[in-house]
Order: sequence, then C-alpha cells, then structure tokens
Amino acid sequence: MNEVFRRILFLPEQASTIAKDVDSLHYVIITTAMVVATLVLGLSAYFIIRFRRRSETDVTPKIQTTLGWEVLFVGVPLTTFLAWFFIGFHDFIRMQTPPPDAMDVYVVGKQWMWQFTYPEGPNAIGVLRVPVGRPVRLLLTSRDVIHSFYVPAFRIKQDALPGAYTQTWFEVTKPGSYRVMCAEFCGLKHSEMWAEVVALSPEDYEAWMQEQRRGPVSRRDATPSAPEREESQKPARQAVRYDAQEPHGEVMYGERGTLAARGERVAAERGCLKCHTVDGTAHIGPTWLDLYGRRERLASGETVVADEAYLTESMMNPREQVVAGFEPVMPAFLGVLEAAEVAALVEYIKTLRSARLETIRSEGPVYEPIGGK
Amino acid sequence: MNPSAGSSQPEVTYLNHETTVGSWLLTRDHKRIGVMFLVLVILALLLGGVFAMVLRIELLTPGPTIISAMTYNRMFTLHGVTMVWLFMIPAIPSAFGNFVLPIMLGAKDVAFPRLNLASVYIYVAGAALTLFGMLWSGADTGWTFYTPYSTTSPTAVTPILMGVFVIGFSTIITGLNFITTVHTLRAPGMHWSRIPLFVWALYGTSVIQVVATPVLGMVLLLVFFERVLGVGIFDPSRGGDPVLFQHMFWFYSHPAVYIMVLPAMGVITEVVCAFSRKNIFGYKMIAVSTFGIAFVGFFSWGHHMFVSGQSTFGSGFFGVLSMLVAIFTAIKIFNWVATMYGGSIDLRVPLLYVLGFIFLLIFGGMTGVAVATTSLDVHWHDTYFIVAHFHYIMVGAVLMAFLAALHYWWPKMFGRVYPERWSFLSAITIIFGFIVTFLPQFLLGNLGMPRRYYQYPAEMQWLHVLSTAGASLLAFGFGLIAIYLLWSLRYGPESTPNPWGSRGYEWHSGSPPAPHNFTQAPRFEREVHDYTVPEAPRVY
Amino acid sequence: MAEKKKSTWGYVAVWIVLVVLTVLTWVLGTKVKPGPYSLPTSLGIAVVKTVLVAMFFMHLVEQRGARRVVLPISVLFLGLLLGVSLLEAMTRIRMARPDGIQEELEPKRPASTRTAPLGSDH
Amino acid sequence: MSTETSPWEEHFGSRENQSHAAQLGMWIFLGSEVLLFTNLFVGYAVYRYYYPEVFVEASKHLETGWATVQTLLLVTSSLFVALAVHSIRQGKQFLTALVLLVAIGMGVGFLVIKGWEYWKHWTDGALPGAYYRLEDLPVRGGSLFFTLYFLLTGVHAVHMLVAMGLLGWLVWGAVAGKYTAEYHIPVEVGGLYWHLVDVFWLFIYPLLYLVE
Ligand code: HEA
Ligand code: HEA
Ligand code: HEC
Ligand code: CUA
Ligand SMILES: [Cu+2]
Repeated sequence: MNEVFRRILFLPEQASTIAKDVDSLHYVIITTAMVVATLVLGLSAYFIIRFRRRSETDVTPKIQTTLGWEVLFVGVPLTTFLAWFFIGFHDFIRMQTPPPDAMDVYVVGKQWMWQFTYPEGPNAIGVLRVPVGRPVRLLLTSRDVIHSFYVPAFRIKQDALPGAYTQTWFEVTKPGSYRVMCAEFCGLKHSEMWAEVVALSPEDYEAWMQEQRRGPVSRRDATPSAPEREESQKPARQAVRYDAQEPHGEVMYGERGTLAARGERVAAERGCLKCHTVDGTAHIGPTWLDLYGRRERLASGETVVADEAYLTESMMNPREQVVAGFEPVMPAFLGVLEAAEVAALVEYIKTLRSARLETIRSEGPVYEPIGGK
Repeated sequence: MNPSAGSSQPEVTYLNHETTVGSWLLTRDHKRIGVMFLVLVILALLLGGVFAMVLRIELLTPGPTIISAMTYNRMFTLHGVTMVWLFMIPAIPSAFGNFVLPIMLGAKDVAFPRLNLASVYIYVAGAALTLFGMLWSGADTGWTFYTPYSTTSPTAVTPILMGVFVIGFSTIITGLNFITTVHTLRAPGMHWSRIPLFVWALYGTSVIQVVATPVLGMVLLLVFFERVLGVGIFDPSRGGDPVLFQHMFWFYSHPAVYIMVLPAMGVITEVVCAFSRKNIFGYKMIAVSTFGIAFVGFFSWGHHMFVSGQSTFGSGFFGVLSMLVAIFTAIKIFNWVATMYGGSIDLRVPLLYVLGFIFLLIFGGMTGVAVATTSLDVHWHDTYFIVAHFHYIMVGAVLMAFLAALHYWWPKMFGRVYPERWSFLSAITIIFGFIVTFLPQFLLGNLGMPRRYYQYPAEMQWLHVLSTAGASLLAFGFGLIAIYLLWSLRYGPESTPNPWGSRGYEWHSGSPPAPHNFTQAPRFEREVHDYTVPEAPRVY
Repeated sequence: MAEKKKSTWGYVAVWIVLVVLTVLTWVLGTKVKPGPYSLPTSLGIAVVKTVLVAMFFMHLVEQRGARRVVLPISVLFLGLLLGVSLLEAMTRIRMARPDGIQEELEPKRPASTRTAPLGSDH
Repeated sequence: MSTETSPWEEHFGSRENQSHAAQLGMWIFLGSEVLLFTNLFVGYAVYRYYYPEVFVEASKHLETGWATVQTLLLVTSSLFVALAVHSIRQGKQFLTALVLLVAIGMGVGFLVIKGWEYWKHWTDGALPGAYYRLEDLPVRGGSLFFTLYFLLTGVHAVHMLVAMGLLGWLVWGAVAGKYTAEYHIPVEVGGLYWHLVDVFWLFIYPLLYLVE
C-alpha cells in the first residue's frame, strides 16, 4: 500500500527513519483532498443539471442555514484539520529533536557548495559520508547568504543561516548515495549547489574514518571511501563541479555599464577565467574571490597585501611575485591588456567578495552537546 | 431576453458624456478610474505572463535552454513581482471594486475621489519605477527579497524595492477610500445587513491593506537603507538576524494572499447568486468568515518559515493558526455550493469560471493545509509543490474569479455583449490548460524539485515538458479572450441594462451607468439577490 | 460641529498632566533607576500619555463608531507582530560554535589562497 | 463638480457626513502610520532581547536631558495644536494661525536639538551599520542600537517635517480665511497628524534614552 501510494505520488525512496511517517500523513491528506474536491464538483454538477433554468421568469425560494448545518460545516473540517496538525506536529517535533546518541557533523554552506566537517576531522566538500543505522545531527551555518540543506530521500530540509547555527538530524536506513540540494535561493548557481550523502555500512564507515584520521591527514579534505573507489561514477557528485571553463551562460553581476561589469567581460574574453575562479575554489591559479585586500604568501616566503598595485603587477609581470603553492605559469599580459581593461579587471576583482558576512564571528550563548543539558 | 425590459438605458453615460483624453486622465469618476485600473492590470498580467512563458520555455530541458542562469533568476523574480504587486493585488479591488462598490451602495462616488485618482498615478509611478529597475538590470532575489541575499545582490534590486514601496501607497489609499465609503456613503435603505457580499469582501480586504501594507513598506525601506546606506539592520556580521526580516516580510505577505483571494471570493458570491437565481445561502456566515480570514490571517505568517531556523514553538503556533484560517474558506465553499441547491441555474461563462474556481480552490487550499502540517512542509518547502499550491489558488482560483468578474461585469462596464461561444471555448481551454500546467508541478515537488532552479535532474524532464505544454494552452486561452473582448468593445451587440437578470444592487444603474451612477436617487427596498419575485430590479 | 462652549482650561489641565508625566519618566529613568521595572514603568507612562493625547487633544472622546476603534486596532496589530516575533526569538535554541574545531567552522576570510587544485588535498 | 467654489462636496449628502468621512479617513491613515513604525519597534524589541547589556551602554551615549526637553517641546506643541482646533471651532481665524505658528516654532526647536545631537553622534562615530566607529562598544549589538536609533529618530524627524509643512499650509489657509466655524475639516484633520507624530516620540523617548 505504502509503495503504491509512493509511486502514484512520485515520492522519492524512503531512506530515513522518519520518511515513512511523513509520507503516511501525506497520503491521507492528499486522498482526502481529492475525495472532497471530487465530491464538491460532483455535487455542483448535479445541482447544475437538477436545478437548471427552465424559464426566464423562474423564482426561487429563500433558503437559510440552520444551526445544525453550521455546526457541521465548521466542525467536520476543523476537527479534521486539527487532527492532521497534531499528528504532523508530533512528527515535526521528532524531526526537530536529535536523539541523544547522534553523531555530529558540521555543515557550512557557501556560494555554491556544501562543506562538511567532522569533529576531529576530516573536512569534505560535496560529499557527506555517514553510517547507516546511526542518527546523525547536522549543525548548519552559512558563510554568506541563506542556503537550505535538502535531502528529498530523507524528507529533511533545514536552512543554513549566516551568523547562527541551526540543526537537523536523520538516520539513514539503507546504504546508498542520496542527492542533497540547496533549496533556498542563494544566487547564480543556486540550482547547482548540490552535494550527496553517501551512506556506508557501519564497517565501511568505520574503516573510512580510521583512514581519514590516520596521522596528520586528519585536518584534510576527505578522500573517497572504499566502496566508492570500487564503483566510481556518482551522478550527484558530478553536479558539484565548478567548471570555469564552461561557464553556462552569462556571468554574474550585471552586464551593463559599470567598470566592474566590463572587467568581468574582459576576464572572460582574455581567458583569465581559464585559470582563475571567482567562487573560492583554486584552479590553475588562485581564486579571485576575496583576493582584494588579502595577505598573500609568496613563494619567496614574504607576504604582500593584494592591493591595486599588486594586482596590476600580477597581471603585467606575474613571474615577479609568485603566489606560494602555484606554478609560475601565468602569461605576462604587459602590452596585451589595455590600461582601461586593467582598471576594469581590478575593479572587478574588488567586487568579488563573499559578502560582508565573511567577518562574522558566530557565537551564541551556549553550545549544548547532545545528551547533556 | 430577460424580465428587466421596461427599464431603459440612460442616454448619457459615463463613457460618452465627455470623451477627451484629458477628461479620462483627470477624471474623478470612480468608474473611469476603475476602467483605467482594469487596463493597467491587464497590461501587467500580460507582462507577467510573458515572463512566465520564458520561465516555462527555459525549463523545457534540464540544462540551459534559451537563457542564462542569471536571466532565469531575474525572470522568476520579475514574474513574481509583476504578478503579485502589479497585477493581482490591485486587480479586483482597484478595477472592479472601484467600478461597482459605490454603485452597489447607491453612492455617487467613493468618499475621496481625488485620492482615488491619485492612487492611479501612484500606481503608475510605482509601476514605472519597477519597470525601470527591470530594464536596468532586473533583480534576482525572488519576490520575497530575503536578506542577506537581497542586500548584497549586485542587480537592480533598489529601484524595484522602491517601486513596490510606492505601489503600496496606492493600495493603502484604495483601502482607506473603500472603508470610508462603506461607512459614510450608503444610500437610503442600505442597512448593514443588506450590504452586498462583494462589498463586505472588499471591506475586509481594505482592512488588511491598510494594516499590512505599511509593514511591507517599512521592511522594504529597511532593505533599501541597507543597500544604499549600509545601515545593516539585518546584517549578521553586525549581530543582525536575517530571520527577523522574514517575520516582517511575511507579516505582510501572508495576509496579502488574502488581499488577493478575498475580493475573488466576493466576486464568486455575486456570480453564483446571479446565475443560480438564488439568495445566498448563509449571508451572515459568509460575511463573518470574511472577517475571520482577515483577522486570523494575520496570525499565521510564520508557516512560511518552518525550516528557516524559527523555533519549534513558533512553528507550532503558526501551524495551528493556519488550520483555523483554513476553516473560514471551507465555510464559504460549502455556502456557494449550497446556494446552487434549489436555484434556477443558467450555466454561462462566469458560472463556468466559478466552478473552476471552486474546484481548484479546494485543491489549492487543501494542499495549503497539507503544507501547514509542519512535518510535511519540511519536505515540500521551497519545492514545486509550493509553486503548484499557490498557482492553484492564485491562477486557478483568483485569476478565474478575475475572468468571471470580467465577463460578468463586461456589459455593465461597456454596455456590450461578448460572443458566447468563443468565451466558452476559451474558458474550457484555460481550465484544462491550467490543470495540465500545474498538476505536474505537484508531482515535481514530491519528487524533490526545488523551486527557483535553472537546471534540474534529467529524470524530471517529462513533467516539466507537460507543464510547459499546459502553459502554452493557457496563453492561447488568454489570447483568445483578449481578442474577442476587444472585438466586442467595438462590434459587440449592445447590452440591455441587466443582461443576466441579476438582482445585485449594481444593476440598479444602467449598463453602462450614467455619469453619477443614477439618474434618480436610488432606494433599496429588497434584500440583495432576492429572487423570490419574478421582476428584476428597477434601473434608476 | 456645534462646539459646546468648552473652555481652554481643559486642554491646559491635560497638558500639565503630560508635563508632569514626562518629568516623572525622566526622574525615574535617570535618578531612581528601578532596574527591571524601568521598561514597564516608562512604557506604562507613555501609554497613559498617549491615551491622554488621543482622548482630549485628538478629540477621540467626541468620536463615535468606526473612528473610535481604528487606532486601538492598529495598536493591536503592532502588538501582534511585536509580541509574536519576540516570543519566537525567545524560544529559539541558540547554538554556538562547538568546541575543538573552531578553525574549520569559523566563517572568516581565508588567510591565503594556498588552495590546491580540485580533488587533491588541502 | 462644485468642489472648486465651495469646500463642501455634494456626493457626501450632508456636511456632517463629509466631516465624519474626513475624520475617518484620517484616522485610518494614522492607523497605517502606526503600522509603518511597527517594524522599527519590533527590531528594537528583538535586538534589545539579544543584546541587553550593549543597549544599556549604548543608550548612555545619548543626550537624555535634551531628549526630555524635546519631549516637553512636543507635548507643548500638541497643546497649541489642540488649541488651534479649539479656536477655529469658534471661528477665530487669527488666533488659530497664531497658535499654529507657535507649534511650528516648537517643532523647529525640536529639530534643531535633533540636528545638534546628530552632529554630535557624527563626531563620536556613533553611526549606524557600516559607519559605526564607536570604540567602547562591540559592533555586534552596538551598531544595531545606533541603526535603530537613527532609523527611529530619522523616520520620526521626516514625519515632523511633513507635519510642519501641513501646519504651515493650515496657517496659510487660516490667514486667507478659508476656515470658518462651520468649515474647518483640514484643521481638525491636520491636527490629528501632528498629535500622532507627537505620540510616536512619547514612545521613542523612553525606549532609546532611558534604557536600563
Ligand atoms: C491567494 C493566495 C493564497 C491563498 C488564499 C493561500 C491559502 C493558504 N495557504 Fe498558501 N501560499 C501562497 C498563496 C496563497 N495561499 C503563496 C504565494 C505561497 C508561497 C510564497 C512563496 O514562498 O513564494 C504560499 C505558501 C504557503 C505555505 C508555505 C509553504 C512553504 O513555503 O513551505 C503554507 C504553509 O502553511 C501555506 C498555507 C496556506 C493555507 C493553510 C491556506 C488556507 O487559507 C487555505 C484554505 C482553503 C481550504 C482549506 C480549502 C477549502 C476546504 C474545504 C473544501 C474543506 C474540506 C473538508 C474537509 C477536510 C472535511 N501557503
Ligand atoms: C498572481 C500571481 C501569478 C500568476 C497569475 C502566475 C501565472 C503563471 N506562473 Fe507564476 N509565480 C507567481 C505568481 C503568479 N504566477 C509567484 C509569486 C511566483 C514565485 C516567484 C519567486 O519564486 O519569487 C511564481 C513562480 C512561477 C514559477 C516557478 C519559477 C521557479 O521557481 O523557478 C513558474 C514555473 O513554471 C511559474 C509559471 C507560471 C505560469 C505558466 C503562469 C500562467 O498562468 C501565466 C499565463 C498568463 C499569460 C500567458 C498571460 C496572458 C495574458 C494576456 C494575453 C492578456 C490579455 C488578457 C485578458 C484580456 C484577460 N510561476
Ligand atoms: C595559464 C593560466 C593563467 C592565465 C590565463 C591567467 N592567470 Fe593569473 N595567475 C595564474 C597563476 C598560476 C597564478 C599564481 C602564480 C603567480 O602569482 O604568478 C596567477 C596569479 C594572478 C594574480 C595574483 C593572484 C594572487 O592570489 O595573488 C592575479 C591578480 C592574476 N593572476 C590576474 C590575471 C588576469 C587579470 C588574467 C587575464 C588577463 C590572468 N591572471 C590570466 C595563472 C593564470
Ligand atoms: Cu545555496 Cu541555494
Ligand atoms: Cu501564507
């Protein structure tokens, strides 16, 4: 029965412990809605035929309500609605209250990716690996604007707010890979802000975690788990790809007039974006996001502040000051870029900041580890 | 054609007593103002519809189709802004309300005709500012303007915010005018218990407009200040709380959905009575439930914020109160259906739209109740299920009511009859097209398709294609209406004063009415929609 | 508008009360400092003053029917938005940054661009 | 279309009705003004709940004494506006104009004090949001207090300006003899607006200046 309804209503698989409960109520309400709508439509159709106009001078009696009808009209829907609400709210409280034995994972949303951090490491971008059969509590926050962590198969969703922490939890029931999507509009690539939850059997998970925590690797980005290595292609993961070489469509930040907008066009035309990204990920060259004003560590060991002069210098004569960790492969643009273009580029780079919100210190009264008050 | 023969049309009507352009632009006649608003909102509908079609075409394929992601984001924002503030909120009150409310009350005009004219120009100014923003570079925040995205978005959010802010004043003025008119300008015989239900609906709407719109105005102003001056009231890095913005926004925008639906319900009441030739079943219940919606509607705004980080207590509070608002709508639906019982029903186009309205409203409303059930909303929030929910109400119900009103009052406003067959054809196209457009969106939402998505997983494509096909049908239906109505303005047969044989009070004046509505002072001697006697109301 | 010969002194009396209340607020707020009671008392006084202004200066006492209830209704809705939003904020669970892993969660500007190509380690 | 010659409009039926309608319209408008200020009060309440200590400290940077003077000025100006209505009801046009002028003068006084205070905040760096430079208070909360301070007092000051313009227009009308004991709807209605602006200040004053 459950399966029939699920398929008729196109619901995704039920991969978490709460999914079934949520869906059952769903079936009841939708069925009632359809039945009521059909009844009302049928009744109206019957009236239209039964009481069709017979002559232009028809008169009709004045019919008024009686108390009984009123009570019925108000009472029946009200009780139904309230009953639904209480069942639903009961489930909702369960969905809002992580069980005491849940493991914690910290989730940071930023334009346009999800970062997962396990206490004691590691970090992971785009893939959240969790064990099956164990509740997982997510503590969410955001670095820039509001995002929303949505896993359709788990029937959970929670906004990630800048400057505050929110929480949600789930317990996966079967191993597999589940799509995570950002559900709160957050800008240009909102529709690509995907990630995936990889649910591993407890043994696989344990093995993976051991591997990650071995030695100094613990603070690093996570590497795939054994089952993933064996069977690679992951549809959800592929979507979490930030390819500046095929920017789909027009770039952000207005197309018209302003200097910064022109800089953006120049950057695309001159091929800067082949090596530089504007979303925080490193590519062949360092990202331009938050570049302006940043302290850059150079290969020579010195640090410089990326001001206008440095930016210009980096374009004209990149070999002079090579950023630590990068190959000196950037071509010199001296004589290639016009002065106006350079100005536009600098202006453009200056606009690339991941919002003022970056400077937030998120703090709040208390952090309550699960279990203890 | 109907028993109102004998009463004659006025020779001089509001349309022909002065015909210069100036006499229209500077008119204080509520009827002309209503007609001007009608033209303006239909243009807005057209604009919003064009944006909608762009959205639908883009969504034909999972990847990029015709526009870029940035343009897509602008499109749904502009679609939402245009449809909500430029079209739907002023649509029924400012156009039809302005036209018939004073006539229904037996008044010569609204209380403050000059303010009424001002509201047209304020609307035009606001709309112009919004359009300017759209042309400049659009906005990509969604119609909800959530901070901190809206305060940092590099697009032209500012002029659009200010445009909406300005339009707000037009709404407030209209509301203020209607309330005052109802209180002070009722003709002899117009007791409180005789006020037509359309007027009651507008009265309830006006209360919401006056109370809620300033709140929207200020919250938009706050975003404006933050963008332009950096005052940072919602800025998390200064300790601000973005969720507070959502409270303030929805405190307006939830009641605003009732600003849209209440006048529509008023229209439905009038049309059901007129075409069933029946006194309304449960006058008091409908009037009371109007105010129930208007009042309790203010208590449920937080149901848009179940997953926003709002407290569990808050979600429970708003959830249970949403259930209470829903009841009042249910009451009305039962009363409309019950009105048909024992009537003398003539299935004309307005009544067909009413049937569409009732059926789709139940669906939209019941899915509203479903999303107000907190646990279910977690899955549905910000998916196409929500998109389908509100289009069921706003397009399926309110737009149908708008069309019902347009057809019902068309002869009243312009003294012409429209072609019956064409109108049936387009009504059926629209209802069918609507279902094909938006039913798949419920399923998409269930599947987990988030809204405001430019790209989507490929397995969802066929549902999107279906939806786009339906939208094309819808657009075709609207185009048809536009054509035959324009045709009828010029070539349609002239109408009798009361072509439907309705006993609504507005039919006491001619069709089209005389410049000051009545050639003699009207007296209201019978209940509104009293069909226990065979003759139609006399025309003053 | 047949104004019954009402004397000016009525207004002046109201004004004197208003002045006294203003001074009282000031004394309470700066000299007495009743701590936790200061907000309720000062707001209470403001409400009393408002009632006086509305009733006598704005002639609400003379008004009937609808004109009388508009202001109270708008105040009611003010209270609604204020009360419910505040209540919601007060019942929220506020979580802070958990111990031990400050580094990764602290939303802050990265100290350097030293980020490696996609896929490999940090 | 008799509005140009006589202030009485015929669609109201009776003169009393017109006056009632005007009053009702104005009251509704005042109601919407209350709701315009609502967001600011809500923001104040929530942020004060979040940052109680900061608000207390921040409030100490304001000029409580002068604010009290401002309150007294507004309350007194309200008295004069009430007297204006009182005198025009008896048809005393010049007296009306005179008391209205006094009220406007007090409004000017109010704004002068406000301007001086703003200037002081400017030099202190106690400015809203992005301009906040005050060192002895944390940015979180502190800048919000001043944001709210400037928004509340600023929006109020704009209302004062509008209200003063309105009173000025009434003075002109009274001098020109447009208002009589029978017809003085604009004076009544304009006065209402002034009083409402006064009432807002009655709340702003303790909320911002007397935080404890
Ligand atoms: C005119 C517009 C309109 C109307 C009238 C409504 C009416 C209702 N809406 Fe809707 N809503 C919107 C427009 C509207 N809505 C919009 C635009 C959004 C999205 C905004 C955005 O995010 O962009 C939205 C979003 C929205 C949400 C948030 C979803 C989310 O984002 O997660 C919720 C949640 O509770 C909700 C609930 C309701 C409810 C309970 C009603 C009720 O008033 C419905 C009452 C009607 C009925 C209940 C039907 C009649 C009942 C019967 C016939 C009785 C049946 C009998 C028995 C069961 C015995 N709406
Ligand atoms: C009243 C409100 C209203 C109306 C009428 C509509 C009408 C339509 N809407 Fe929309 N819609 C919204 C309000 C409305 N919408 C809102 C608020 C949003 C959310 C925005 C956001 O996310 O911020 C939204 C979002 C939205 C989306 C989701 C976008 C996304 O999240 O990515 C989609 C997608 O399919 C859509 C489609 C449509 C379609 C196909 C119609 C069709 O019904 C349109 C058909 C109409 C026409 C084609 C016009 C024809 C008119 C004439 C020819 C004029 C002549 C007419 C006469 C004489 C009568 N709308
Ligand atoms: C072939 C790849 C490539 C291209 C094309 C390229 N760059 Fe670079 N760029 C790099 C690399 C690698 C570095 C880091 C090493 C260095 O500093 O030279 C870099 C560094 C920079 C820096 C300094 C960044 C920092 O973090 O300090 C700036 C500014 C810059 N590039 C601008 C540009 C501009 C403007 C263009 C286009 C007109 C451009 N680049 C094109 C590869 C490239
Ligand atoms: Cu992140 Cu949408
Ligand atoms: Cu709502």
